[in-house]
Amino acid sequence: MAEDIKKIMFTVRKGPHGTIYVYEGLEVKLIMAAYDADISVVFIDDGVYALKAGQNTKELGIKGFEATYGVLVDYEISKVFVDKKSLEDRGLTQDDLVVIGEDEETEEEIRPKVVDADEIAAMMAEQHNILCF
Amino acid sequence: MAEDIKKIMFTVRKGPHGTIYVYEGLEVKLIMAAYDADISVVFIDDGVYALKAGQNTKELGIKGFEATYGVLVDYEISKVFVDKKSLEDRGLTQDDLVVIGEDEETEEEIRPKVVDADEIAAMMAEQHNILCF
Amino acid sequence: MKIAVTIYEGPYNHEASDSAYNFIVAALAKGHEIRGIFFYHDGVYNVTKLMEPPQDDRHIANRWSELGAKGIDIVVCIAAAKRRGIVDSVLVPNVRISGLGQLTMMAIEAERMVIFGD
Amino acid sequence: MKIAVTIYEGPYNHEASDSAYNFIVAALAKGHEIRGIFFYHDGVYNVTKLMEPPQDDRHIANRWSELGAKGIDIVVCIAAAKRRGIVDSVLVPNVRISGLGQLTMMAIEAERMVIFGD
Amino acid sequence: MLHTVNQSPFQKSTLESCLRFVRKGDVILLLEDGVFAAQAGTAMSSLVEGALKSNKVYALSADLKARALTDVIQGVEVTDYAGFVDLVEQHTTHAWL
Amino acid sequence: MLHTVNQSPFQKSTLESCLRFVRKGDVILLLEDGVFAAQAGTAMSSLVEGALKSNKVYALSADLKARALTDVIQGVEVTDYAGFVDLVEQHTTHAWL
Repeated sequence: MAEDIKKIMFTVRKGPHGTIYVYEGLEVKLIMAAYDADISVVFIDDGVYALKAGQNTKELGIKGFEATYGVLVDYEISKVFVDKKSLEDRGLTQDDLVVIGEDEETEEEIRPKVVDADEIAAMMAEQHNILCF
Repeated sequence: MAEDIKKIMFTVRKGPHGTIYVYEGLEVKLIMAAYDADISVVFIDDGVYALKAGQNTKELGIKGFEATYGVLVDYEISKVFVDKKSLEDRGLTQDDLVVIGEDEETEEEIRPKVVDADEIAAMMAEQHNILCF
Repeated sequence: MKIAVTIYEGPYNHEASDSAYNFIVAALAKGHEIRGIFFYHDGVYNVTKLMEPPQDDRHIANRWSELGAKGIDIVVCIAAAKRRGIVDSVLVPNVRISGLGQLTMMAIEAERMVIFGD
Repeated sequence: MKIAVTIYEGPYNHEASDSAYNFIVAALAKGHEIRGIFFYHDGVYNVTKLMEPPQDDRHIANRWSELGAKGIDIVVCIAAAKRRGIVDSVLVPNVRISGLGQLTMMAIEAERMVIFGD
Repeated sequence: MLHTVNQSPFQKSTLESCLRFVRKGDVILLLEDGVFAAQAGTAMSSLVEGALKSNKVYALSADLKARALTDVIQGVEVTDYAGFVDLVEQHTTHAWL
Repeated sequence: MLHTVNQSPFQKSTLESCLRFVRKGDVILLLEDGVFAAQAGTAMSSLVEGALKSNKVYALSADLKARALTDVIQGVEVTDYAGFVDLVEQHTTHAWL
């Protein structure tokens, strides 16, 4: 990757469906992935619920978007992180989260990577700009 | 007051200025006061900040509305209550709050009345309808 | 039972509008009377005919208009609407702009008032 | 320094719009370049010419339009705008509707991106 | 009284506030992001578990499903919009927005 | 990093979340309802008092005045929009919305 490629991070802190921020924010990530930028996405607080597998919005009568998370890696968004404490506070583990793609070589399923606050803060410090959704 | 006069309560739980809910909610109270209804207003949580005396929105560049609270009694809205714990949590006392009018006979200043959660819950239970702003 | 519904948030951005709609449909199915639907604060954005959601998504303004066609009184607060740019010329049919007195009458006359917001 | 500003909430209802405006005025006064202003989510409601606030209140859409007249690129997200009923015919002058690619370019090209919302 | 709570207990103090004003016989309905409070085994489960000692707590099924919440705290009654309407019929409502 | 916090610490957990991710040298700007966290002698003052041990904390004057908050925690620097711009110039920003 060239030296001048900019690092852009997205932070997702709101839950899905209660508001549209997560859904419209996902659209931004997909668009930005088509540009020359080094993208990472970090899920914090209720944002981790956006990644919970098994969402069904039929009875609610609105569009779901869980399936889109399943192709993040296909969109070349593979730096996807989840805050460890946010997950634990919600009684969730990595296994509860959606698969975001598969490894090209091993064909193994890829799930968001669980990291702690210090690691996230260190990544934040390296960014050119950070967008919250 | 006639038997069939309906009791309507307003609860104010949001802070002023960060959002418009408190300001537009005040407009509803003033309008409703002109109708045949037995109105009470209860300030809970950050809602108590709406009553803090000395607000100055000039530097922010938006309209203030503290002065309107000063004439609530003139609008015949005299049942104005503040949740005790909400006030205490914010380091405030009744003296920090705006004057909402004066007693017709004694000409004494009237401030919102401080009550506890049980008293508010008891009042809530008597209402015909409750509107939150 | 006479039920009034008030909505404080705009369409799509907040779930309030969907919750209210689903609630009203269920109330009508049970034979309740909807005394009125009142849009306040950002809720006034619910009824603009200019909205054009993706084809596979719900059309929130049309849903309200359809409820209005059934005879339910749907009122948009004039003060809140003016400040936000919702005017008569952009309203879907079967919805009207009026004052806060309408909300007052709903609060007094309806046996229940249910508020959806955020 | 090149600064981009993004706004997520509608006018009047949330302070975001006022905070952003005051920030931009201060940044211009200090000689910074505003690379662009991007309206997303309910932020798209900021630029409708149909809004008519009380006479003693600020006119938020006109304020944005005046900044646009100074040459600042003011962009409204097309997807967010369509769903909410903000179309070309209701825009104040000096503002344009475009895609999320514009937000991307701002995030990459501006040295700073400041986001206002709720 | 029917108290409706539509905010996440992890991000907002709404449910905690509501619980200070709940009386005997009152019921609580969790909807929208409020249903996160109905999930068992979280850092916030104790709020609803405490409320259940004295009051009925309901959670809206459409919102639970949308959020893939299947492990609901024992004692919480899952209801649908029709059930929501019945609660409104039985009680005056206060929305904790 | 500049962390902007615009939510009340009494109603939202935003500031608490933010503080978990603040590093040495980072600064925090309280604005809008976030300035309620800057008030001395409240049930939430300890959040900012704790942050001040390792980081600079600013509060926006326009928002303090609008809310009649005059008793600001010692150590919190009151700044105006021009000062906000300077902070942005000095740091990459993350908004805790």
